[in-house]
Amino acid sequence: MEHVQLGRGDTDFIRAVETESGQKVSRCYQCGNCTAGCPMSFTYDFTVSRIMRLIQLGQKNTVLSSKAVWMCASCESCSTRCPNHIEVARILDVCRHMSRRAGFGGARNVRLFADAFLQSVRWHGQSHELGLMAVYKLLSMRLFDDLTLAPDMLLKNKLPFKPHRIKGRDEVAGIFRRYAQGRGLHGGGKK
Amino acid sequence: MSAKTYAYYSGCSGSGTSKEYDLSTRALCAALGITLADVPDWSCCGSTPAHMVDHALSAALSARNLAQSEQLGLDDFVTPCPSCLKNTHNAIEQMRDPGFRKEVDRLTMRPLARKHRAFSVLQLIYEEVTPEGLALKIKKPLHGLKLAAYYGCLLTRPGRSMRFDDEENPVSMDRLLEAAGAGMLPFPLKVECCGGSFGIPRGDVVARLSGRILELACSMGADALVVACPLCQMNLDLRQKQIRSAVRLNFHLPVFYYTQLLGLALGLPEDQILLDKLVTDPKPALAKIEIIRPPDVPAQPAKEVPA
Amino acid sequence: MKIGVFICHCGSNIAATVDVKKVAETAGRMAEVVYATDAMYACSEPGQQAIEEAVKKYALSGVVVASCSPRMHEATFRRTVERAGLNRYMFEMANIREHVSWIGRDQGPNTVKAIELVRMAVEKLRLNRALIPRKLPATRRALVIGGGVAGIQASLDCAEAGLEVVLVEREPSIGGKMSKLDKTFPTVDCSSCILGPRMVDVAQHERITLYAYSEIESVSGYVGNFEVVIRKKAAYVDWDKCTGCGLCIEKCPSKKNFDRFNEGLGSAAAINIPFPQAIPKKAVIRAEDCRQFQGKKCGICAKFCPTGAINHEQQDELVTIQVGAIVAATGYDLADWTVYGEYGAGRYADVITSLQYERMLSASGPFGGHIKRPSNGEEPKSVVFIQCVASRDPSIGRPYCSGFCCMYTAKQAIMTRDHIPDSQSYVFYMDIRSPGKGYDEFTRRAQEEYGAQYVRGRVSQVYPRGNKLVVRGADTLLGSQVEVEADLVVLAVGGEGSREAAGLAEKLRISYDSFGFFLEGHPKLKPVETNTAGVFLAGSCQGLKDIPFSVSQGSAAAAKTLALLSRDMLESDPQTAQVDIKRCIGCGKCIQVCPFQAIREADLRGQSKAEVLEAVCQGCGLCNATCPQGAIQLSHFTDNQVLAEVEALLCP
Amino acid sequence: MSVSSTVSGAAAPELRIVGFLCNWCSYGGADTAGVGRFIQPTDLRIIRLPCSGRTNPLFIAKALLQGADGVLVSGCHPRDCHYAEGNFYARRRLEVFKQLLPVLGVDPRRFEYTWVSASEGQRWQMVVSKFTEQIHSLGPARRLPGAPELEWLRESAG
Repeated sequence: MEHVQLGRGDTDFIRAVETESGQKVSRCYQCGNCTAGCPMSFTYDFTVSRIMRLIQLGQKNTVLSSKAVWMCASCESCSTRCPNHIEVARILDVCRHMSRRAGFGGARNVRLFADAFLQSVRWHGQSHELGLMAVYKLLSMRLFDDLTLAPDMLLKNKLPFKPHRIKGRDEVAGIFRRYAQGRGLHGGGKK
Repeated sequence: MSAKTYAYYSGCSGSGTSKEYDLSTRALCAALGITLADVPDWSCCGSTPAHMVDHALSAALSARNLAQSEQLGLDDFVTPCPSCLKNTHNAIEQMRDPGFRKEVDRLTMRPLARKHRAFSVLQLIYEEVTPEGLALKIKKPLHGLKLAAYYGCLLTRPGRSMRFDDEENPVSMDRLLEAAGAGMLPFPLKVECCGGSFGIPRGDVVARLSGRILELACSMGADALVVACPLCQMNLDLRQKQIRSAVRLNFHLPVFYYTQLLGLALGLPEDQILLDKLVTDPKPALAKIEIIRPPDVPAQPAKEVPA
Repeated sequence: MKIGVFICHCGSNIAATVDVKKVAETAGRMAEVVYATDAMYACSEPGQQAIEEAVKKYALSGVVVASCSPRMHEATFRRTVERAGLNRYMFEMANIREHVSWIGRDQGPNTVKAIELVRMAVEKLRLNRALIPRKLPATRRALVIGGGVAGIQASLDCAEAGLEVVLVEREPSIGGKMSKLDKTFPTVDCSSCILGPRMVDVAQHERITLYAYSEIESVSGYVGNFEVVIRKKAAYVDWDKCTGCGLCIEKCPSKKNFDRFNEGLGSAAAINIPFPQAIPKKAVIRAEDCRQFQGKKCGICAKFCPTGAINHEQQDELVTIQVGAIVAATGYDLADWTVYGEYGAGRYADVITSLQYERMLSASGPFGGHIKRPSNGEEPKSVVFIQCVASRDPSIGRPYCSGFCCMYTAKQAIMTRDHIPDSQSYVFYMDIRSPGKGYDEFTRRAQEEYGAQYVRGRVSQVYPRGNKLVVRGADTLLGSQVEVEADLVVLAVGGEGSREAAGLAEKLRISYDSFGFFLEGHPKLKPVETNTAGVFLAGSCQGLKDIPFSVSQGSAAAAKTLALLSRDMLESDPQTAQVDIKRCIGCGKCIQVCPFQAIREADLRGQSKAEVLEAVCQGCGLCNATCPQGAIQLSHFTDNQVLAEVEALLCP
Repeated sequence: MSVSSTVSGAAAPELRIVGFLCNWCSYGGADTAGVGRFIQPTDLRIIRLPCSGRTNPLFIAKALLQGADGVLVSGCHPRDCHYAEGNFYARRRLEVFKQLLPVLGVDPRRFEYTWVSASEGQRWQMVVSKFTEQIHSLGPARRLPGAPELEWLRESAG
């Protein structure tokens, strides 16, 4: 990591994280409880408590380009055990939103999966698991990863080949459309 | 038992990978006298991907389902799926903020008219039927079965928001299964994450996290794991073969939905609890159920309470 | 009336955001004000001098000072005007610092507010009248509540100085938390070796009366003349006969009871003496554990007692005493650590509290000074200490640092290596707080000489694997998760006010906070006083303290008690209720509401009238607000005086 | 509501708010807030009483009828009264009084009764900020010059 120039942190970033998450990052006193319990920590480049510290110092680019904000599983261990009742998982969520908006790649497969999932919802109103997996596999070029699973699932007759399309799917698509339209104006986050 | 009706939201996996959870939940509720009314033409809550993208979008997808449930004239929204619950619950909580609510209304173009409450089917059974009430209805007790209840990370956490059971050591499933005669192990990883939605994009993550859960349950001598979450079940059961090779251990641990086991204990037929949908063969575990009743249990089935 | 007004700058504390000159100028034009000026520091010697001189020069009959809170300096300025020859109640204060300059940033509104507060003070002062305090005799005896190290120190100091002392302790023995400790930091000397002799001194002192296994039933009266009822709980043993031989304990068949002194490690007999050095060394039967009381046939203790001291019929006894001052030294209790489900506290036998560990280390403890895993009795080789359990944790409502845990944990890590040379200790900490003589050096020794591994981070989870405990945590300096297998996990649990503190505070009429700590008179200048005259504080009941600090406070509280009771006569506060006999209709409503029974019905030529017992009246004014006739008025806070303030503000 | 937002809203013209505080808890709490430099709106003027139980409803009625836009009474927390039970009487009396305010033509939201201890500086800041905000949202009170009630009160206070 580059040396950090204190006093040159991005205070707008700190404020944006606080506004969008509704949390006060200065309440973090760096006890490390979030890091201690984080099940995904082994996949991170920065531990959760360090992400919190980086936000406190306004290190926008380091945070938004980190793998950690993308690999968080939203399991709420950090929020549950934070002695200061900071909703840490929500802060990571918000950083992920910002990372996406700012065009940082993040963990590519995680992003692709999310995109594929939401596309499925947009098309059908419900997520279609088999179709979703197909789209994701094509996008991620990881065609053979879960090959061992498919026979089991098909054998158990769990995955319908055809998606169930709800009547209100246009309405759902409308939500996505208005979201895409309003994103520039509203920033999409919590006010 | 209250004669109340609850708006029921099965969630997308209920028509796919967790078909058995949905069906056994419906059968169990019917047997316990709980009336569920399906949310008409429901849509996906957006699951983890939606709140990874944007909170208002995520809330809007949930809000549409709440709006649909208003057609039933019901405020209480129940779902078996903790992930759907979390999204709906968060949507309701965050929409207390007028600015946030306005943005959600802009997306859905359907402002909500009622004050909604979202909770899990597990909470409904635990608090409305209660373990004591359930015990009276047990026909085939699960004596002899040693189980580890695994709640997953979302169902009770954080406690200040979910307001159900204990956030670190939940006991609701344990108490219900105990009432059904099963022996419950003091499983310490009840709320540890299984890897959640990372199953598809990062199988290695799930192998590691779910592996730890399976490994500990095995080493404690559990005959099976019991879960209340479709995603957990998929990771622990469907991916068990992958996990076995990843952590180089040879365990075969069936992973039941609690609704299936309670259904079994209530004497529900196989076509309502669909044990054959489980990937890891549950027969060796089920064989441990002692057919001979212990002397302290009456030979006659408990008196039926009219549903 | 000729009024002088003095507006204080308080350096820049007030002057920075209040136009002090303008306030003084405006005050000069207020009714009956003949002199108004500003002063750099009104409370300083020249400041007070100036007030005295002005009183004489302008023949002032009343003074208003606008400065800090009256809770800070009202007494100071009352003495000033008294020196200048005025009655001390011909004085009013306007609080333009705490209530104005420190909470508002804009000079404009601040100045307006200051002027209005001064006008209110002037208008009230115009209705003030001279009040004369009465002299009251004081009882030269002190009550000390709580026989921990702070209470012991306070008792001994008072008794040494010649005062009679009554010491009340709720447990069967004095000694408090310190008597449970094995060693003390940073000297590692034996706790009972230094406390024991002090306990004996208490027992032997001719001027100390000890009521052990007793509680405060009620407190009435006021400074110099408190009447206290003490409940001596039934021990079911006649302590005059009991010699403390211990034969009953040996013979008692009910042995598997919760051992309170040993924090639940090991077990206790239903009849018990908590520890060998107990003062008094007398047996107590716990009815809930005793077979006889559970309706079973027993009475074995009575059969074997060589002096016939056992008395299953004994009842609680109430004793009434008169004292002039009270020292509360009720100490602390451990906070509830079982709320930490992630540590498995209360579920896993080998996860224990620091206080349990002290009992384990103690040679007179249940394990004879051997460290053993409660689950299987084996000697632990890997011991993990978790600091800040129920301290610095706003999420469970305990945001404060308990202050002593860092130090006792270092001590326990040292003692662990001392007892088991091939053991390894791990200490999970957030920050090491070790201000104090030799304290920081001590924590360094734990690491450098005793090899304790300090890990900067918190523990997220403890769970059993095989017969070991897995401790998962973070090392934030490393920036990674860490895991260690432990045989024993010791939680450095923080403290909170004693569980009975709130009830006692209500009896003593002192304030307490949400953590159960008593509120001192002033956080800096009155650390052992309370807002109730004649009631003082010592030790951890005011806020957590280590031993040297508790002892110092015990001595400080004793000094305050001695200073108070060194006078034969005390002055009563003349701000009491007065009855206007002509207006009183004898309805008796004031008698009903008075919390102090300070009003009684008196017969005046065949008519019933209220009469105030001035010595008993505490000046709350409840009667004044209740009286339908306005016949009973609280001096210095009469209806007219308060309404004058309202009117000064709204209809200037 | 965030405290800073109300503080910055102090640009609005000041309204007249009278506070009756007990000496032992709330007045101390207001002092603690000052010592902690917890910035508050400046509208409030505090009158110190020995106990919240000393608050004669007459004081409040008179203040409101003489043009106060709000009245705040604050005492010790329940069970934590310097005079054992003064705050208990205050609460009973003032709750009844609040019910009567509409009769006097006063919006009951203009009067509040709270508890703040001497150590709760931050709580005091919150109480003052919230109450001031509430009064500002109600706006200046209707003045009642020569109201018969006022005359009656003036006489009975005599």
